[in-house]
Amino acid sequence: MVDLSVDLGFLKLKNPVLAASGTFGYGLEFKPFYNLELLGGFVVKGLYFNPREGNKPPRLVETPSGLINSIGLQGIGVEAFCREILPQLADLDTAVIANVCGEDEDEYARVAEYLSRHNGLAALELNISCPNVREGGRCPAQNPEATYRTVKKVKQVTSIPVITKLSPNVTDITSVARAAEEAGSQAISLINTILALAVDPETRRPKLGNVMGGLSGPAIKPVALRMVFQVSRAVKVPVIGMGGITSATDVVEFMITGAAAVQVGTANFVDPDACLRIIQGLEDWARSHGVERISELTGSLKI
Amino acid sequence: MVDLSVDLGFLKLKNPVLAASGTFGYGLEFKPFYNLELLGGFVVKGLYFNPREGNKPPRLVETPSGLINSIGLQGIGVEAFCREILPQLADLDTAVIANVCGEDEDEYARVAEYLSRHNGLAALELNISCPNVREGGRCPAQNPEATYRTVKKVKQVTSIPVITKLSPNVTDITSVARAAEEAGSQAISLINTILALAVDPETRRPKLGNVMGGLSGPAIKPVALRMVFQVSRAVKVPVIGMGGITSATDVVEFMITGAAAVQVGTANFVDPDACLRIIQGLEDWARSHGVERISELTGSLKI
Amino acid sequence: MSSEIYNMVIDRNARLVKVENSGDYFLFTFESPEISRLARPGQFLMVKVSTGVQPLLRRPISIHNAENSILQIFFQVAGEGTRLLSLKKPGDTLDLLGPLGTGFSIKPEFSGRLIFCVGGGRGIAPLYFLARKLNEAGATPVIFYGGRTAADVPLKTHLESAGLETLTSTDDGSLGFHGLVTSLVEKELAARKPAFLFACGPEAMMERLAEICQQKRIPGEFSLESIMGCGFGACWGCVRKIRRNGRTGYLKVCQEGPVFPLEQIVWQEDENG
Amino acid sequence: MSSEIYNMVIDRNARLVKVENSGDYFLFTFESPEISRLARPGQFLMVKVSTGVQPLLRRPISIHNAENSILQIFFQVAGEGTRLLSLKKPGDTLDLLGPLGTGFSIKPEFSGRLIFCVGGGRGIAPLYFLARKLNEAGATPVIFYGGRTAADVPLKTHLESAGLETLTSTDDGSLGFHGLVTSLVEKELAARKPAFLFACGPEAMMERLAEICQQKRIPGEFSLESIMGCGFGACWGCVRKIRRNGRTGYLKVCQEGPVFPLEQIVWQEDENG
Ligand SMILES: Cc1cc2nc3c(=O)[nH]c(=O)nc-3n(C[C@H](O)[C@H](O)[C@H](O)COP(=O)(O)OP(=O)(O)OC[C@H]3O[C@@H](n4cnc5c(N)ncnc54)[C@H](O)[C@@H]3O)c2cc1C
Ligand SMILES: Cc1cc2nc3c(=O)[nH]c(=O)nc-3n(C[C@H](O)[C@H](O)[C@H](O)COP(=O)(O)OP(=O)(O)OC[C@H]3O[C@@H](n4cnc5c(N)ncnc54)[C@H](O)[C@@H]3O)c2cc1C
Ligand SMILES: Cc1cc2nc3c(=O)[nH]c(=O)nc-3n(C[C@H](O)[C@H](O)[C@H](O)COP(=O)(O)O)c2cc1C
Ligand SMILES: Cc1cc2nc3c(=O)[nH]c(=O)nc-3n(C[C@H](O)[C@H](O)[C@H](O)COP(=O)(O)O)c2cc1C
Ligand code: FES
Ligand code: FES
Repeated sequence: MVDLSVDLGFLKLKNPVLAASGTFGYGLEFKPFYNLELLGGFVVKGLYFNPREGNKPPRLVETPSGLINSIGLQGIGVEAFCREILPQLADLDTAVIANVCGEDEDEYARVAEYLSRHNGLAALELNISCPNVREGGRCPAQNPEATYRTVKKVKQVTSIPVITKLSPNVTDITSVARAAEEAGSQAISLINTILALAVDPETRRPKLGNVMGGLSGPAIKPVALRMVFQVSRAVKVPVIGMGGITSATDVVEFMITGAAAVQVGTANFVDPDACLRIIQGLEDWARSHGVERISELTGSLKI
Repeated sequence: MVDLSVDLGFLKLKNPVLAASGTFGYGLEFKPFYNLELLGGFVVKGLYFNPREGNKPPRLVETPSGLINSIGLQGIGVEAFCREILPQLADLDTAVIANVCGEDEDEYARVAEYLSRHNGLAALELNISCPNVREGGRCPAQNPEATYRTVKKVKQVTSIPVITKLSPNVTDITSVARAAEEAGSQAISLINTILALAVDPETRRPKLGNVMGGLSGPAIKPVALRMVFQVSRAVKVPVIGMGGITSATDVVEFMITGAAAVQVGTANFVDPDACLRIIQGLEDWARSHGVERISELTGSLKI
Repeated sequence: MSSEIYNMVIDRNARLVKVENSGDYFLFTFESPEISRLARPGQFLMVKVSTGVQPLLRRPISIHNAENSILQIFFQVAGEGTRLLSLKKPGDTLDLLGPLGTGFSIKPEFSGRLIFCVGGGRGIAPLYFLARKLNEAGATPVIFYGGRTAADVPLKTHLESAGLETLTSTDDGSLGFHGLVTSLVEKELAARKPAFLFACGPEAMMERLAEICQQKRIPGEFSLESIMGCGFGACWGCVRKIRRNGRTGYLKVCQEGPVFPLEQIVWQEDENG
Repeated sequence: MSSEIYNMVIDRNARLVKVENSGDYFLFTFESPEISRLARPGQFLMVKVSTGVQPLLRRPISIHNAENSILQIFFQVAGEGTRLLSLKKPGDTLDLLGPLGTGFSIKPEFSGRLIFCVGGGRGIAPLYFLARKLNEAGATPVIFYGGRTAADVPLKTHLESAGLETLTSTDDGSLGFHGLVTSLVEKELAARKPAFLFACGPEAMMERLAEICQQKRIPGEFSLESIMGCGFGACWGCVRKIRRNGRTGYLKVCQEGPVFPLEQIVWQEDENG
């Protein structure tokens, strides 16, 4: 028997595989495909305080081995989430994580505070790294001070553990990670999407209604691994790695590189049961490689 | 007849297609495949003052639609280049551009100064953006001040036009581009490779001898286009775009987005005559789209 | 979440049993009993076109027919994904996700009534299944099938031999009515008026049809296309602006559509304007 | 730059005329007159395995034989690229770049002498062409062909029926000598000593052979593998540490090799140590 569980300190997961925010709806969308309780957990779609329209379509464009999206966090807002969705998720025996968004530092705190009044959330993931909402793709995670302030404000209003999600669109990801850690973030998750552009040569227009968008999928895996490598050596809190994971060996690579757990994003679109397949694959991999506890992999990279 | 020529101000090119540094050897390697004079031009492999060993192998790893390299600028040094190679290139009726490297700001100036004593170079491209030589992938192009200083020093010792090549591994590429422009750079080229990591799950070792490397190829095209978009709106000097170009329509996309010319890198490895094919394809594209002068494309993106 | 969403299946072993081809167009016949059983006209599949990561996403393709455990799709090669799909051979197994989306409404009151089904180009794909079911429901479907040139209406005889009244048009007059399919519909409307109009095709065709329907007060449902990430409501990538219950907002084409009542559709030109 | 580098060609229309297969191993026969004419033993091709960008790079594959405008390669499926290659069918055209690299040295003084050619697994690939040419040069080649198990020595009869003396070994004893091919070479050396030894195979095999050759003072040339970006000297990606003319440095395997005199090779373990 392989022990797939991982312990993040503030949270014990059945297995290291979480579904990533924005690629797993509110979780319910995946119920037709498998029992959600088989997951390590899942992160729901980004939540602002109020409902949001999202960006103008087209919102998706494929690129070589990748996908650019500019959804722009269309969503129902935190009140409707707590009223309509959370009750359906709260009793699930898996880690349900909310993805907290904000137009400014105060909104992050307001959303976190509102969520904290409800039961059923294992953690809050602060999405300070979405490239799709502000002009020019800017976000708090591009600046250590803004990161520190945002995390600090949220920590003051919630007792739910906080994960801070970082942006790859930075010169030095370690300084942002350290700022989040100092402000009390109990884990770091990364990477969010890479700011990108696609152009239609026929119409001479951007292919996305919102001009720029965020690149995800296998194309970005080497960049994500590099950042997990850098961040896991810079902070003491656990790192949750993501970016282009489509298989169990991808998970093994992220864990070896330094991730305590992982998230699977774009792959959920291609195979609705991708997470399940990956968890099963991980168990097979561990067995065939004589690994008894999957958590042993974390940070085992030999340099 | 389509007019493929483009005018960079300091340099008129037959066509907008240059071969990118480090992917075209010293040019001579491609002579067996076609007449180099058909190119807009080419940039030779990065030159330090002294010969360099380069990094420990393995130096290459393929990733989805991409390639990570950590060549580490193995090369013959500027003296041998001027003695043995440049005389074979100097008479070519095409733009021959040297790629100038340095361990520190002074070395850039020394290399540029040495090159300036010789004939045959149409421009110097300052490679302040190689992720493969310093610890942790750092480079001057990650900092506007270091960029300014380096370009300035080089400008003081040479009368050959200077192109500054930027790194994508930054939070805000426009500030670096503006610093280079202010220091007198006559053009900006971008992007160099994205810092990346690949791990072998079996050996638990990095797949590259030098641990991290630079990601190139189609996988990075959307990121390159985004940065060309941002930089071409931030500076007045011409922008030379690159990153994942494999076809004539890729060139069209870069030009529409804001590039005055382009460079083709990794594609040269796959098809030794890639540049030639792309130039021919560009002419066909222009003809079938009623474009009489290819330079009209530059910056024609409709937002 | 609506309950029909639970009626979707991943069939990793849909066996391709027959490939018919005419120019750019392909008619594939699969054995896929579960999806076939669940399918209703207007629903679609998400088809995996590669075994690797390039192209990354599945491709949305309408269900052309579903009958006795077989499932048919009809598609046109439009790019790399459909090109890869077109290379599949009988005996290959494909990975299909479906049936997805809401489908066309076949209402009891259609019985004994005339129904127009208008398809442009590859938009004909879902109309065969629809017309067949309309027939079964006692209605009288008439198919309008337009294309640029004769090569773009390859399903003509296929439709006719199924006993469906099929009026064709080509922009260049090489087959059937000379002109746009919308003009053919207008011409026909002078003679007979349907109780309902279904349509699937290029945006411009459907926008024009919507005008015609509004003028003549013909109710209808149109099947829309949009670029899809998942096909089952998880990505919010496929939205279109829809006017529903007095509110205008972005609704998911994959889940709330692809079929929408024509009066709910906000045409893209208006949206950009 | 050496002059032989000009003797390379991109053949975009190399027609695959025959596919022979045994387990993981494939023997492909192409019609590729120009490359065939230029090819010498030990040289290799860069083979395009996909039409898209995934996998991005060509794959280096040795020339197994070149004769009368035909060109053969022998390869083992090792990953995605060779898997895609293995799916090609007779009649398909492939895009080949070659011949590349320096090749084995067939010296006049080999005439009348005994030459050992040692191949492990897929490393057998270049040795058939080599042995054939050694024969033509009047030498007496003996092929040593080792694999893990009988399934890994599929070319045995192919070699024998070409009249080449072939000694086989398998790690599990399922065919030929029971043990490593290096042990078989040692055993044979007790009986007869060759004038030269050529080798191609796994690193560990070649390193052990190098020791044996040095002990017994047998000169030799070994064909090395390394991950290649371009195959023609443009990327500096394929380097190995080589000791040549008293200097040790990184030389390009694609251009200065893949064949190196055994005394020049710095083995990777030493390099890491
Ligand atoms: C619900 C639905 C049902 C469909 N049913 C059919 C069908 O039955 N038969 C058929 O031939 N086609 C159908 N399509 C269209 C089909 O999905 C696209 O032609 C296909 O996805 C293009 O993929 P590609 O890789 O071949 O081309 P790409 O290279 O991806 O694109 C080629 C061109 O098509 C456009 N395009 C890409 N994806 C879509 C999309 N989802 N919708 C509209 N345009 C797109 C691109 O912008 C580009 O201009 C349907 C689309 C939807 C949304
Ligand atoms: C000069 C030369 C000649 C060769 N001749 C032959 C031949 O005749 N027959 C044959 O079967 N193989 C030959 N090879 C090896 C062949 O090139 C690799 O097996 C192939 O590139 C693997 O590609 P892939 O996509 O199938 O596997 P990948 O998924 O790319 O790799 C599978 C495994 O092989 C390793 N690998 C990848 N590329 C190489 C490489 N270039 N060299 C060594 N290991 C590699 C990877 O690290 C990985 O462990 C030769 C290699 C070289 C350098
Ligand atoms: C369509 C889409 C929507 C996303 N929405 C969110 C979101 O709401 N909040 C968030 O933190 N990340 C969001 N992301 C980013 C992913 O969670 C993840 O960080 C990224 O896609 C990289 O992982 P992947 O390559 O596995 O997809 C979104 C990604 C995609 C593709
Ligand atoms: C193997 C390799 C070596 C490179 N060496 C250099 C170099 O010496 N100097 C430089 O400025 N850029 C170098 N680059 C970066 C390329 O010039 C180019 O900026 C990058 O690869 C992106 O373009 P591409 O995707 O078309 O390859 C190198 C790239 C590769 C793949
Ligand atoms: S395609 Fe993903 S929500 Fe519709
Ligand atoms: S493979 Fe590119 S230099 Fe050898």
